[in-house]
Amino acid sequence: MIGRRRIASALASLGLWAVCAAFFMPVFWIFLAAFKTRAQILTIPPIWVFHPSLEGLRFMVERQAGAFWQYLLNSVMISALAVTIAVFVAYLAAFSLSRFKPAATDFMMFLLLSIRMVPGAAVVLPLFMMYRSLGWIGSRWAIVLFYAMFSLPFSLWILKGFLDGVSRRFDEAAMVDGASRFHVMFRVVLPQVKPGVVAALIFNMIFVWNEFLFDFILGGERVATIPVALAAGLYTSQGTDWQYIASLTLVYTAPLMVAIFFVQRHLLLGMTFGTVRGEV
Amino acid sequence: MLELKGLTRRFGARAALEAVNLAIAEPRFNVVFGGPGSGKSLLLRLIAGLERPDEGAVWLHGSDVTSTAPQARRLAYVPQSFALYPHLKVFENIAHPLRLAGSPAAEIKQAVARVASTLQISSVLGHYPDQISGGQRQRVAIARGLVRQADIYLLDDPLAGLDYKIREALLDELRDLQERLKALFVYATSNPLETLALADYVHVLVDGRIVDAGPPEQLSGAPKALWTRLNLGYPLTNSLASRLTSADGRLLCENDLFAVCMEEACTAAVDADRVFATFRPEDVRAVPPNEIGERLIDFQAEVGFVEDIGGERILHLATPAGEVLAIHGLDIQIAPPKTRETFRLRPSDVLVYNSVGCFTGRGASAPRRAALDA
Amino acid sequence: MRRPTTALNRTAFVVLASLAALGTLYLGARRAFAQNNAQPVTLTILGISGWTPSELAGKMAPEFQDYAKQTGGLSVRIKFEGAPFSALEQKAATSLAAHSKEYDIIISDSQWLGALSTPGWIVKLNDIIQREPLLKRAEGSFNTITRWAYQTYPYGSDNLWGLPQEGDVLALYVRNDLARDAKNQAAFKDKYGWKLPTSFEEWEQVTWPKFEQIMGFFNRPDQGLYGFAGEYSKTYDFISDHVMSMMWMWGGEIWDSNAHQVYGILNSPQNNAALEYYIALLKYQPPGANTFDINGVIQSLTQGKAFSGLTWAAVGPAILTPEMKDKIIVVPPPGRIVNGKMVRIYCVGGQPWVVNKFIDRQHMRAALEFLKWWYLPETQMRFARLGGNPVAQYVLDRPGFEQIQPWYREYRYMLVTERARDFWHNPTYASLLEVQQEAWTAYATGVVNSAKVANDYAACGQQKILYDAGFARQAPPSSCEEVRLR
Amino acid sequence: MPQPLFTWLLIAPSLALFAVFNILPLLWLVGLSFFRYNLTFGPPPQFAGLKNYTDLMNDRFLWGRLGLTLLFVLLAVGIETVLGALLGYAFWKKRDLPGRRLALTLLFVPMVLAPVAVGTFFKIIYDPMYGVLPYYAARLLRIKPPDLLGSGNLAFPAVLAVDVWMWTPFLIMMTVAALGAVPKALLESAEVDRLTAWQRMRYVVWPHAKFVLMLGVVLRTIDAFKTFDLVSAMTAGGPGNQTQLVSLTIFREAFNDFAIGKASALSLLVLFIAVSLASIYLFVLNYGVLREGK
Repeated sequence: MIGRRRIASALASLGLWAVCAAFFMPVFWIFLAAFKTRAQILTIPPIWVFHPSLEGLRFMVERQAGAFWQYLLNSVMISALAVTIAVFVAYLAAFSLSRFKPAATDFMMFLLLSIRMVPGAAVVLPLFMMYRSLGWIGSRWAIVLFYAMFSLPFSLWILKGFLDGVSRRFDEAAMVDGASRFHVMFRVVLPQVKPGVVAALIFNMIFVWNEFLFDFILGGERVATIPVALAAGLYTSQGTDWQYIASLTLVYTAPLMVAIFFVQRHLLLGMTFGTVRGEV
Repeated sequence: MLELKGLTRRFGARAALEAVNLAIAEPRFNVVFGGPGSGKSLLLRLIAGLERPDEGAVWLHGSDVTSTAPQARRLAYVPQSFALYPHLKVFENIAHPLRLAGSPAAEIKQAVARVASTLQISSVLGHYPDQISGGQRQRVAIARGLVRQADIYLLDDPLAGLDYKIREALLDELRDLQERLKALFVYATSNPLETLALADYVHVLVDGRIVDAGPPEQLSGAPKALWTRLNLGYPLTNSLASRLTSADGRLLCENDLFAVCMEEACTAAVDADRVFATFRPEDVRAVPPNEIGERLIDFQAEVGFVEDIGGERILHLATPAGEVLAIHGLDIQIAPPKTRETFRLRPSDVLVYNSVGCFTGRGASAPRRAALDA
Repeated sequence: MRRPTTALNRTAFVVLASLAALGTLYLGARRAFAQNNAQPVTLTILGISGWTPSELAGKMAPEFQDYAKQTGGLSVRIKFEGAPFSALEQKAATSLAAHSKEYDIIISDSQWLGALSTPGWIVKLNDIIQREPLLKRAEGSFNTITRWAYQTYPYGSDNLWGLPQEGDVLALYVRNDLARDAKNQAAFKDKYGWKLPTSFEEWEQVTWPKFEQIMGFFNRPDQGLYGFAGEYSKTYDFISDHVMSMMWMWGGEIWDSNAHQVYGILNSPQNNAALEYYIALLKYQPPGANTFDINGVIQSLTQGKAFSGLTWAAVGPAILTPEMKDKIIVVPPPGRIVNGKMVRIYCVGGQPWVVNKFIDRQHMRAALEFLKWWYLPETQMRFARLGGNPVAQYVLDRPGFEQIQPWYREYRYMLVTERARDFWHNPTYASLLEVQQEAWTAYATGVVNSAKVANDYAACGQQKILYDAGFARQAPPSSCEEVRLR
Repeated sequence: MPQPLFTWLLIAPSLALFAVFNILPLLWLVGLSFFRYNLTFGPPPQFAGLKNYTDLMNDRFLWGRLGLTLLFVLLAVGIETVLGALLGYAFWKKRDLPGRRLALTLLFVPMVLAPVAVGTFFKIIYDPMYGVLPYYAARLLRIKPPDLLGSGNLAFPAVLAVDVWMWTPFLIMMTVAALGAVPKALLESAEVDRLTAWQRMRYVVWPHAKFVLMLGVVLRTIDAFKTFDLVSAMTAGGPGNQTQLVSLTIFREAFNDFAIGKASALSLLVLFIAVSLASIYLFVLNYGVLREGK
């Protein structure tokens, strides 16, 4: 009996790994292409084993006369700043909504969620008109703040979920002990909603890191991020540059992959919106 | 040092606390005794500043702090739920109030060590709260509340749910601590034994009102409120629905079990047909059938279930007026269950309360049998 | 706060690693931009990324810096930015709509002249060209189609809004190694009774029916070889350029540019036949050809999947790779015999320079200097040698010009008024384009099964657009209500 | 500081961001939608009343596009939810999967890719001549390599498949998270009570899991409704109009045609639909909560 159960368990493991592999396969194929020559990418039957070439990666760095580094720096700076601002601002609001429950809390939560419902192509237009009249086109901060706004609702929802799960008794105990409001917010309560913070950071990071439309329309060369570089570099005079797409995808997906690997527990916990404490 | 003036807090139409007045001038162990939902937690939270009153004021050390933030009230507080910070180790949890006060590290270490050893949690200082047992957590919470030097300590039912032995030990510790600190302890509990064991002074809270106040001896003797009479003590006080009648110019309290003549000073009841004759189980004595006492109340009852509570036994007596509890030492022989026996009460042990729960009077004597029969 | 030392180390590690990463990035970025020390005037050019002639301009532009310093004493720094074809217009138009000074000179597509000039975003160049001898000389050397395609709006008028950056025509790329193969030659002759063409001159005689025989001959799916590769993609104008070329050759028109009338012209019987014919060519093409963009054609040729391919002369460098250089020749695409005469009419490609109207005088001056420099014979020749397609006749007519690049003979041959034509420069062109791209790709992929329906759909849609915008006098007929793609 | 002031002070930065970057543009959008205004030609903006809206109502193609978009959302979210729930359940059940962390990382990668890159790269993965997928499909099924994006019938399912591939991991993640919200003690007692698998799902798992799961579905619905980069890169709405989702239409109106007035009206219409959809979801969620008496 035990033997049979063990076999069943092994089969289940195998099956689940197969599912993961299947989902990862296209990504793997793209990653593989980063180390292939152009001809190898297009070869049919597909090549799985080959001598890896670093040509694509080297070309990626050299191609835009070194602008690659600036794109990368822009991507890192803009997404890190935007997400940090968003989570910070959202935390303040979530704390207030969760703790003091001002009038119209539910309405505000829904209102903020509605940010997410606006089709990108819809707001980019008036936003563009607005930026134009304010002279914000191409401004770093204007882009960062926009992304921060866009990351707000999700952060707020996650954080409020978690904050609702943290008993007010903690706040009160600390307050009587003499803790200031900010001590309560950041030293007593914040550490307890860490999974929510991590989940909000990662999740919004994924969005901002990949966002193309707004940066392309509202930004300029100065604030161009990797996805914009990607879109701009899809075609070369040699045709579609599969190597470039693959290399760029590899290079800028890797950090997110690593992040997901290391904070997976927090991410999963975070996605429960605070309905669970403990293991997922 | 603590004064509450007409403190009222409403939730919707319901008043959770109504016009609470109390004044405590000297450091003492002050227990707020009340049932669940009586508002005692709320009272403490109001004192701590965690809630704002709708009416009335809180005065600390002679100044009105009603709208002062909790941080500024300089109180120590052990909340009902432990509220231990899960991200901090036990040591840091206990040290938290001291850190906030900016105490030097060495002092903190010393203070934490002291309170931890008092509460016997020195061994878990390096653990996180979720790694220790419930009882330990509770003691950590108490330690955190007590570690700080304050004039006023608010303890919200800190021993609830603890097992008997720890509780006994902690009761002593708390008393000692209060004596050592010479601070005012305001201790909320629904447990009569804790109340009696700890209190220098008791406030009894029923439905948001203080119905009784006084030293515990006084309250266990002749409380003003029926609720106090019924609940302060273990096992609970017997209460029989009775009526007051007039006989020979004296008030007589009658029920299905007995009748008793009331004291001279006895006030008339609001509703003479609905009064409560109360007597403590320990005042009910079993008497040998041959020994007939004049001026005492005797009644027949069938002994039902007998509960052993260690050192004493609680007898559940079936009487015409319903179940009556009696408590006997182990040394006293009692008849086996299901037998009828005679029990006896001293009239002065019977306290009578009126329909709204106010003390009406005390029994003075048993009426003559003849009078009764007539 | 007391934390386990391991955690402290981990935190410290993460912080340090992040700092190190940021530092590296910063240094990398700084190094990359170290050469860009500030200069008084920065001339920013927006061009098409991934498009050889545009990128060549970007590559050559810095040479202008020295020139400007030597001649006019002008201290200029050139900055070149690229946006992909499909997004360039959004980028350029939004920037201009914002009255932004971000880009001084923009490489626009020829059809955008109306859309960019009507709101007054770009400089009208008539007076400037008259004032500047160098530009006047260049202007004088352009032939009619060059002027119309790259300079005028309305199409054919005298309002000059742009100056040609590069010229471009459709070209047929042919695997001459296969054509010259003796076995193929003999077999073809056997089968069709005429000689399989192998030279420019022979190809000049090829008509579409003849070409079909050639395509059929080389269409050998079992060998992984197909006869032809054309463009059919919905992106931008890929299918339109080809289909419109066929229509013109079939005797059709795409609209009446004076009356802005489309309905009844675009969906004429000969246009339906032309569309049908072009889509029917898919049977000689590789799988997936019905969504081919330029890249599809390039890949088919460079990967050896197609015997021939019809695409732009500008992508010559991409097709004539080191492996393919000796195998492929560039010849005029097939013609059609009309009234006993060979007729070839194909879409022109290519892009004009346009100048942002919102820049200050200093930048304007630099921009003009730049344009003047661009038309210097030396610059044009250098552009040619690098693989761009110059348009100044004084360069095209130089002896030996046709030998500079393999496709120059064809390029010169096609860039003449009777063989090249451009489509609408109307401001609504993007909408017009979208409708017909939708209609024609629908037909190409079997969403609709009749060329007539596709053309009706495009004509109705375009008529409505022009009518709604106030250009056309006639509303689309009520029969349009019934026309729909599946 | 008085409490109400502090309360609102904390919310203020969020509201400020929201107001500047969302409300303001939206108001602008509302305003523009009443104007006849094209950036590249025609007279300066002219008040046109409800003309743009009546034009939309009369646009017979628009409804087809909206229908297509709704179909896309319905199918994409439906398939993703079912697949995500099943696989998520399996991953939750098998917590001792060797290398679970790595497995889940691999599983979650598709959703972190840039849609632009995915859309472009899938063009080659799907290519009947150079693509891996058609190649192996052909080998396996002994058919001609299918032309997925170039066929009027297959393009929509092919695009849908990429969306499903990208976003099923998201719902797997949400499912794993949602199931994690079910108290273990309850599950154990359900085991002891010998509830059937269905009963356990219905009465033990669902009440706890549904909030997170539904939230996942809401977020995915909202995002699916806005799908743009992916489709734009992969098919540009083609072939014909087979994948012309409404977000592509908005973008085209706004940034190809520069028909600002019309695009604004269309944007608002779409926004209205999205908000209604989300409201229905949230209503259902709330209603569920009320019914369960929580």
